[in-house]
Amino acid sequence: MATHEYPKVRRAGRWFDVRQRNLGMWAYALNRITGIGLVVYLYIHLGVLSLLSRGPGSWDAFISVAHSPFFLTLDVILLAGILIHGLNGLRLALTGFDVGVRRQKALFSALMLVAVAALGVAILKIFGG
Amino acid sequence: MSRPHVIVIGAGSTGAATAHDLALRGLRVTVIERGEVASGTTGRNHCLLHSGGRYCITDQESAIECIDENMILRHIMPDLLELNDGLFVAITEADLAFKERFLEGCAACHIPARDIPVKHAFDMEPFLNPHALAAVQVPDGVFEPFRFCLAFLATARMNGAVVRRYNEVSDVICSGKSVTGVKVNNYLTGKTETLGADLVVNASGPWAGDIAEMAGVKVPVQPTAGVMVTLDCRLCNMVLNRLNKPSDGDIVVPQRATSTIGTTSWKVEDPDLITIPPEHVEKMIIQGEQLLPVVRKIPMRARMAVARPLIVKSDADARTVSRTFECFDHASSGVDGFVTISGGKTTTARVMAERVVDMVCNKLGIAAECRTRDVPLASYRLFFQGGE
Amino acid sequence: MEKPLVQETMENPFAKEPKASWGWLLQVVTGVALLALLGLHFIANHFIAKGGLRDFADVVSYLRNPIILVLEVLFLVVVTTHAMLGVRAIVMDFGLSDRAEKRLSQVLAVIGVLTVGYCLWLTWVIIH
Amino acid sequence: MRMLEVPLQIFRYKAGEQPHYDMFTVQVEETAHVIDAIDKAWAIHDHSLTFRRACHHSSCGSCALRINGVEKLPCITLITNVWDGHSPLRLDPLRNFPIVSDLVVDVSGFFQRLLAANMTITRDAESTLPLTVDELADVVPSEAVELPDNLSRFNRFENCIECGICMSACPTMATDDKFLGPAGLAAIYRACQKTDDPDEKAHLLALAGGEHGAWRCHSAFECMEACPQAVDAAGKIMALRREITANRFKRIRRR
Repeated sequence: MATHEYPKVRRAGRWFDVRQRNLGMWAYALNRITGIGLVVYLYIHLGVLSLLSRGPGSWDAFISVAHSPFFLTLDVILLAGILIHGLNGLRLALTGFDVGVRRQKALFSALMLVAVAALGVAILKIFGG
Repeated sequence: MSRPHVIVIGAGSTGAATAHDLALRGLRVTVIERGEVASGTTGRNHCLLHSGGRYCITDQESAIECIDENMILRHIMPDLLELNDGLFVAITEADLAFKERFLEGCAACHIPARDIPVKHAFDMEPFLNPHALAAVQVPDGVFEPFRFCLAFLATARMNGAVVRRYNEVSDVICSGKSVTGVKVNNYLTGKTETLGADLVVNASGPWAGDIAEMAGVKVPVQPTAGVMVTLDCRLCNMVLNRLNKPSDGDIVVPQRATSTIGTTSWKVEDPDLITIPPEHVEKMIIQGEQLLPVVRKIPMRARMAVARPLIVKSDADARTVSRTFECFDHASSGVDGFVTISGGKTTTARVMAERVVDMVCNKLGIAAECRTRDVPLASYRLFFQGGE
Repeated sequence: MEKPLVQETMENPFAKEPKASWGWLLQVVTGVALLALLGLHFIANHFIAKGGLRDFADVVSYLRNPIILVLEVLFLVVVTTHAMLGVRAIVMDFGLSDRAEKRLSQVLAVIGVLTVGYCLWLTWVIIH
Repeated sequence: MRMLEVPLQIFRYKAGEQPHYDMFTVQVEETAHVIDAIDKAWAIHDHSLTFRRACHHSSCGSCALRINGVEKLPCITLITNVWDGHSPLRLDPLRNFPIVSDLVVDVSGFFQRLLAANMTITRDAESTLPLTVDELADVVPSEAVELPDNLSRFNRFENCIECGICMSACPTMATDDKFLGPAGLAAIYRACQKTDDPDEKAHLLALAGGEHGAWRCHSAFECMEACPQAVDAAGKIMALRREITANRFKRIRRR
């Protein structure tokens, strides 16, 4: 019997489809997006660090660019990614060992509040002083 | 000679059990079902595995069938039954007066019945009406109608039967005075197909009359609807019956975390178009309160209505016509190769199948013993394996 | 005679015992370790390299601190493991064939080792 | 009784054709469930509309589908609870299952998983009542009675009705056909709890301990949210992880 099903690559869109879904699905999608983002960042970061091998000149030139508001904004996005991924990771580890499964939504909300607070402090530090 | 091919119309409990019996006796079988398995009468069921207690006064033939089949089903599908027994509870003095007759009726139908102290009943059923005067324990049970049919069909498929779901019979093909096959609309493909058969079994329940008409014969089946109400809480451990003659809303069947109250009874023209009369729903609640006073406070989870195929013998009232079944060999009306099995209950599906397959084998000149009493059924989950 | 379609002994891929997987456990362990190391990383950046790593010379002197060096190398290994396991988890969610899954693990292991190797080389170059 | 005129937007697919939606308008009573509306559309408008149903009271698990995108059992979903009163009620088949025809999906893979778990649907319980009398007292304070200690043992079916809703709600199921899935893993966990045979238990834990077993869950908890029977598949997956891990370290220590 011929059945109908979309190809897997298209179905992967359901990983990020949070329409009509609950908080846990947001956590799932966010964790995946930030995870992919952080891996990409890791390799960009390593690429930038390669400047160090070319001596002080190129590195110090980069550092002066890195203090521009544009790069600082990228830093904030990076920090947001780390906070979301890291703190949600804490939730994954806890619930994954059968701790707080029934409170996973409250746990996620609380951890994201921590993330927002930490991000707020960081933004003040980065742009304020 | 190749094995004869039998088409069974309908995959309710009767069709499923018939397909199993036919396959077990070595025939080639094709089951035609217009929807999902058990999507008709069988599905919308009380789920009561009858002990026969309900009929031990009004219809002893049915009662004996029930208790016999009850014991056989415990053996062939042990994993598909909630076996907690049932209580017949006397609430009024009139009920209490009925008790002796009930116990005698049970004895006459060899239904094991135990008159238990009412205090013991309250221990087992904390929500039971505190005014209950007596309780009799009988071997009632609870089954799952969908899985009941799947188990029969899975076993039939293992023995070579083909099950075509979403295929609706649009015509019965006759050659001379004999039925030679059926025309079906295959709704999976949108195509019309013709299937040949040496014999066609009409097991379409309340729709039996419509199918028979296609073959140019009549069957005395009266579609009779009933309403059931399912509550969102399990209120009893055992099946609770009113200790009296069967009447509307006199039974509460628990299953998983729900309780189902049933049922009413009225004649309908078209079994496909039944509307649920609100007063029947209210009646279920009022009657249910008699057994379990908390009923009204529990939210409703579902309400359903479906037509049962009752065999009309005379112009009797729907409640009092026999709940037993009948096989019709339409050769007596001049159409050969076509039999109808109707009436009965899900609990008695196996013996109904035995009787109709005996008739089929007799007509086809096959000598094969019925073995469905002893053959345990395969897992219902196997039904979905191996493709359509 | 037609063959029966359904058999009790039918091949069921889910009924076969698969190889035990340790990926998720390792992912959690490295994840928790990362949280700790990231914390230490921030503290180190703040208190050891006062005012942050402003220029090349700062970086060199920072890395010449043996405690920092160990910390950073550990951080590198753990972060790479966690990243590779993460990528693996996402690709595994596509339910690949057993062969492709094995190949995936091998490729990611090689990428991980190359990444760590490259960074160790870079560190060596900077320090000297 | 007030009647509702409900526009239904139903997913249609037949082998070899392009999937599309068909519109049907049906008249049903105000108290009707979604299954009654589908039934009407089928009975009055189009017998080629295929959908699954049997029990109409949430015991068979066959009718599961998506109503406006969310997995539900249409037999226990009141129309008034999901319909805004004017826009079409959209009905789609379950996600993550191959679509056979219209609202009918191929559940063979789902039942293959349950066959592997080999969990019987009957179980023993002290009392089969979901509420104790004390709990019911919150609902009906005046009728509280004392629950006796000497309750005999009763059996009852497992809560899981094998409807497939959890598989449809699970984002990982979307792409991983090898994943045992919420229902499969929950069944393995229950089978583990029910068996006294250490070999059987070890086998079950091994089944769930592979790449596409308990570890494939990424904690979206959608199965838990969508389940109409409060099976708590996600909770069981987590408990299963703990059990698998404990069992592994126990074995390593014994060596």
